[in-house]
Amino acid sequence: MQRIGVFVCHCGTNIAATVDVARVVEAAAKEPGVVHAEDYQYMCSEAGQLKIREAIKEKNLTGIVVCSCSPRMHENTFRQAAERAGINPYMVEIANIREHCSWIHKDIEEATEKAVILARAAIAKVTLNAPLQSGTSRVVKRALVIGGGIAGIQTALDIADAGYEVDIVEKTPSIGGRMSQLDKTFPTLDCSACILTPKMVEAAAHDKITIYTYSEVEKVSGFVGDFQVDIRKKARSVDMSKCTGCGVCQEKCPSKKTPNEFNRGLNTRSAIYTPFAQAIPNVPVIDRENCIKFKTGKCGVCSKVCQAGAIDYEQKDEIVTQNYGAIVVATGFDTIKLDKFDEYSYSTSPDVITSLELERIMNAAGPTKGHLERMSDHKPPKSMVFIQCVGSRCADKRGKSYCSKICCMYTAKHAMLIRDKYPDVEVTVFYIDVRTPGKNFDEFYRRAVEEYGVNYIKGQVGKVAEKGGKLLVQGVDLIDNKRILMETDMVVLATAIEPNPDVRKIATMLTASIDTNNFLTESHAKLRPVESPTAGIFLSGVCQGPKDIPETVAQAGAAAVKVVGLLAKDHLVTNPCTAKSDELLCNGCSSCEKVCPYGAISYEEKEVNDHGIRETRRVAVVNSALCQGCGACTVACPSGAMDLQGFSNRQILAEVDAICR
Amino acid sequence: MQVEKTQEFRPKIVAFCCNWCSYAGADLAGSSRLAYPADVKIIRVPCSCRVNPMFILRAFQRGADGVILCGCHPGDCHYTTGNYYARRRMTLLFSMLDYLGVENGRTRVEWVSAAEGVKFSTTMNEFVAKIHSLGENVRLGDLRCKKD
Amino acid sequence: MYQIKKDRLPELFAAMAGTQDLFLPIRKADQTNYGLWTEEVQVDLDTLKTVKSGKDCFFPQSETLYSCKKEDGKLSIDPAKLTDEPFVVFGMRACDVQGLKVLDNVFLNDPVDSFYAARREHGTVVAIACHEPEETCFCKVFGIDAANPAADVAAWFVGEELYWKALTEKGEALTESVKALFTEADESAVEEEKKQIQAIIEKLPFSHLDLSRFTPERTMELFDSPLWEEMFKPCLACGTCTFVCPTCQCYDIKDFDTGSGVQRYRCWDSCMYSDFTMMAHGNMRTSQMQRFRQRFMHKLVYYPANNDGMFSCVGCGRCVSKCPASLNIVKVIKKLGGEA
Amino acid sequence: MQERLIERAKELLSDGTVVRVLGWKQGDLGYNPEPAYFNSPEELKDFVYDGFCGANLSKYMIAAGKMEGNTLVFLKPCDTYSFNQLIKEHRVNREKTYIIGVGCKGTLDIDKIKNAGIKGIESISQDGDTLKIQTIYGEKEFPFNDALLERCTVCKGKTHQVYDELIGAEEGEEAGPAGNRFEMVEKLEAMTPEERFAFWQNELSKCIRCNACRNVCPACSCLKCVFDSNKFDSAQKANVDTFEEQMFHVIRAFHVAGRCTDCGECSRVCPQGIPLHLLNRKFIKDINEFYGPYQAGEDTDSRAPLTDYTFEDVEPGIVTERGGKH
Repeated sequence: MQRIGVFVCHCGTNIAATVDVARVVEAAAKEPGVVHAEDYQYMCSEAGQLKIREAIKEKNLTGIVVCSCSPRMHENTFRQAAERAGINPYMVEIANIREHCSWIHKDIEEATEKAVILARAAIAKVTLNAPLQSGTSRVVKRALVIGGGIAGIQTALDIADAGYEVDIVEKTPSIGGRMSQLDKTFPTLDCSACILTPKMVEAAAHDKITIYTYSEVEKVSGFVGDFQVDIRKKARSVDMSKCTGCGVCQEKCPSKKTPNEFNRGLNTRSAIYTPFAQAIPNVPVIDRENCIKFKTGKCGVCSKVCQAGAIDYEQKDEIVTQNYGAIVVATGFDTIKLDKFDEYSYSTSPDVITSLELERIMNAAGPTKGHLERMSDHKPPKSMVFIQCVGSRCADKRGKSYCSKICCMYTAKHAMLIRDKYPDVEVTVFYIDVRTPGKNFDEFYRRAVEEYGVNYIKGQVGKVAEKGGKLLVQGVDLIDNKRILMETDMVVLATAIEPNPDVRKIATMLTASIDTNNFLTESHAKLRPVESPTAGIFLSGVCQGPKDIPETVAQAGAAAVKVVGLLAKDHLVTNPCTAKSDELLCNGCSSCEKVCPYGAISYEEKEVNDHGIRETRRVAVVNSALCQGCGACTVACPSGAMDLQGFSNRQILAEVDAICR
Repeated sequence: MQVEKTQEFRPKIVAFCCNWCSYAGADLAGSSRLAYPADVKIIRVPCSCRVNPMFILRAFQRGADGVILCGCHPGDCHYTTGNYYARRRMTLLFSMLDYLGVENGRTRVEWVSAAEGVKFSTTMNEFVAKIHSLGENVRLGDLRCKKD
Repeated sequence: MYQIKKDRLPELFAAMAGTQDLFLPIRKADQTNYGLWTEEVQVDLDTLKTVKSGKDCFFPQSETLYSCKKEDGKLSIDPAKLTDEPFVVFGMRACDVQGLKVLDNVFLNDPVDSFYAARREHGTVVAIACHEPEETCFCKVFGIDAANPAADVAAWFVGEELYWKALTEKGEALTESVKALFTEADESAVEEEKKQIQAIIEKLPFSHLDLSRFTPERTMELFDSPLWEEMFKPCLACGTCTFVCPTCQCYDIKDFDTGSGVQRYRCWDSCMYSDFTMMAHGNMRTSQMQRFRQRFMHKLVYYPANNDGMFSCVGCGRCVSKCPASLNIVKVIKKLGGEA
Repeated sequence: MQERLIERAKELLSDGTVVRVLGWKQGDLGYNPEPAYFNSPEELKDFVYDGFCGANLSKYMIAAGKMEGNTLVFLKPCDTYSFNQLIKEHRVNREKTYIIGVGCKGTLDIDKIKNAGIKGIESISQDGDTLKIQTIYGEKEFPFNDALLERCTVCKGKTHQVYDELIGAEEGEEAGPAGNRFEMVEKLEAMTPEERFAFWQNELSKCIRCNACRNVCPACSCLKCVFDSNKFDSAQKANVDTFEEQMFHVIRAFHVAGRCTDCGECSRVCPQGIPLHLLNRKFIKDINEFYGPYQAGEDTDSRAPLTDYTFEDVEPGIVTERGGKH
């Protein structure tokens, strides 16, 4: 017979304000098997844990129930407390009377009644708990970083510097990411390339870092400590070992009409190309869809001009399979498509551009060699209008509900840079709010207004229309409460950012969760911001939420530390809540094996003694090192031979019964 | 029985929530103070695929008026494929219960991610309202489990 | 002897049911079983054999023995009420009536089964003679006369009339209570019917089975017969034969946790089930052959040895028509008895 | 055909291909043959193959596979689906089995004949499309097709799915009516929930928990059924409350969903005539509609519907959307 102790937490007033904890204690004490029940201000505190440990010793408890916050919060805390007092950590159950009760109910009567029932269910479950022992699994001392932007590069560098192997997988032909497209960075106005390129070079040169560019993650299996990943290295059509990066092939390539992705389509590129001059690796790829040789079979100019003989039209995609102990997602972002924002005439007027396009225009290596000019007539503009929050903080489904966070600052940067370089250009910014939290951020914005005379108007723009080579902007000024109608030469849209569209596919492969906006979910919004809820998966950069470069770099470092912390271990303690087959009930039908995602179930011919009947039977055997405890097999098994430890059939039924009682 | 009818109907609702998405979604609903009726009691399971039809029938036997199963969105299962199996199992089970003449509104599956506190709360509010409209579960109950 | 027109039977049923519960064969979802009479039910007296015998009017398939509850640490036990109101079972056949006698030997001898005893005390059985016995019937083998059912009241259908004759005090009392509906009758029509029935029975294929080998002295010989190994093979180990049998009396006692207490109930069990003799140490009958043998040895050898030669088979033939594998006691009697 | 089967069985026994034959043995009423093993050519004198040999012998092969030596088994077309399914679930030993696929013109339901008021049956013989029935009350006739088991009026497949040789397979090919096996399921689906509930209450309340349906079922091959074990506290054995029947039959149907070949044995053996196949067929129909046509037992390597999935599978909400009548 179990001797159960019940500990009800007040959580200050978080629980106690809506749940009458004394009544919960009283009701719990009457449940069968309960020999001890008490309440305390903060059960998770050292003093609270001491109460638990003392009660276990004094009353010889065999199992405990803590009525407190979510088990996702403190289950481990209480398990450790139990273990310290000498009972198995899996003899602990949590009744979630905070998140699932006191925080959502107002009526004390109702909340107390529910808390009693939740406690009862936990007591019923713990009565059937059995001590469980954890096993161990290996840790592969190698990490994978998906995405080669600043987040991925920084994470990889930090992990590599700690002495572990890291592979970076980058989809495009070069690492560098969004940051490589930027001209200057706020609030210091230093050149983006100048600070990024050294990092790229460092990563490429690092003996612990392997970079797979023009590659994608194709398949992921395994689990924390030992993921197996297939990486597809797309055929580059250029032999990386031979190419010298001279660039002649790109010059001579007759197919030059492909929109240049790096310059956001503002100009074109050749079919064989490196995305930008400082690309790493500095080896071009042939864009087979636009290459004449691949389209028609005729051409082959690049091959003819290549002195190194590096062009290889026969090259095939290659799959590299590698094991990793940890995986970092650093897939970054893109700007949203503006097809639902026709009022700004983005699709019809070349002089309405996005901020990222402006970055390219301002950049000395960009389509205009750094000269500010209108894309329609290549004339310098006399006035410019910046529109904030295009698709951000959007109430309707056209855009995003969130704030993209970086736009206020980069718009101030753009305005400032333009006023600095072209003092006669009038710059007007339409904004909802100017958000500048961050070191030296507000000062930066005020400089734009005060020193550089940027005209900030609080209000939104309703329409941008092309009229006689000019753009007519209709807006409102909310402070002066008047309608504004102004002519301008260029309009720049601070377009909302969104996670890279590929992240869905990647998250699915990693079984990492994603929120409604496709940002990867962190394990805890405050306390575990760089870890995915899926063990061994870490988050770096904008894939987790909008952030600027310093924040991204900081998060990248944080993710690296988490990875290093994991890789430093020689083995991991496995979850003991694994499936177990009762060989006397198993008839070897293979249903369970078919639904196991980990290949943890195999079959053995086993000699059994079934109540006196001795025979050899084909029975299922679970490899507990591979089993992750999902329980799919337990339902596939018709006879109930397969059960899940820690969430056994009878435990769950006991909870059901207790709730429905 | 006559006396009971004058009392307000308080449905018993069992919600099976997977540990990784929906239970966390319920936690988020809690920390966001998004209320839903106290009639809903949550049972934590590792994955929606852990839920055996026997559990659902047992809940009804013991007097539950509605049973809802919440798991990760298809494609987002922590265990990769668990919710796909759960989806097929529950589709067939619910269809069978409907075929037996049990009100099909008493059973429901909803995918709720860890980030969908709002969805969790709305779903529960909707489900409780549905059960209210259906009233007490008579067709799948066990007379022996009725409290006099 | 009395008589009543067949088309006035609803009046008779209403009259009987007016003062007590009346159980009789009811057609429901294409099958006929005993059930409680109400005006809505479809009474079926044409079907010779109900699926389950009338046994469960006295020994129901499941019945609660007591319930217990624990409240505030206090345990309370509430025994189930014994039957204390009279009731009538109408429409049993001679074989089923004999089946009750088999049960009586088990349940009414010390230690008396109070639940069964209470029902037997309060129940009055009206049995009907079998107008058209079927090929599966072999009651004659056990000395049962299907033309003269030995119940509290015996009844015969002849043409459009039901003839009614009380045979016991309980039968007299019941007759008294509904006498107003009857007219006096002479026995000639019934005598003719009896002869006809007996003539048919003579012609039935199983009416002349030889039971002479099934004696207590031959217990070990029969037990050790190699034929069992051959005979049991098709057996599916289901409980159909047991549950349709009018004489099977084995039960299991189980607890049902209602959530707020425990109900202890008993329910029919079957010696064909693998867990039938499961005990703490294990099972003493580990093979289906042993279980199969047990059932027939009990009916044909052990029971008669303990009950002055009374077989615990009444030849109703339900197992003959219901066994999914077409096994039955007739095949066993023939095989072991040396006929086949 | 019976003679050809006996001849061939004798050959296979004599040449040592098999050491025993699993078939049907003549009963004592003309309509009650029983499944039986024949260990020698002499024993085969009692072998019978006629319309009353409805018993599906596949499940017996689980036990036969554990015996010494090879077994010859006679399987009708629909029995072979069950056998295949058992191979898939590693329950039978194909290597130790010699299968003769026998032709089938449909198997008969004695209750249909008896329900027509034919009593005192002594023997039954077939004369073309008519059954000649000798009774103690005189000779009667009954149309063959009217006596078919329900499953045979909607025969799902007249070809053998697995066999070593075929005998008389051609005889069954064009025989018998071929109705829509989902007709009754559709009829039930079209009812209101109240009507459906009443229908099933009426049927399931007859259940006596004899387990014949389960024990005869080739898909129910668990060593210990969950309803006999304590794993789910579900070993209630009794039918105290209507819930018990619902629970038992729903779960049983669920456990065989995607594995049930629709052999119809459950309904054939139910002593209370409960149309249990309507539960299984509902699952089959749903599976076909939701996940694409699937016939259990057609092969031995496909994934069963409940151990398979696609990303696009229908959501459970389909039940409400489709039902819509609450």
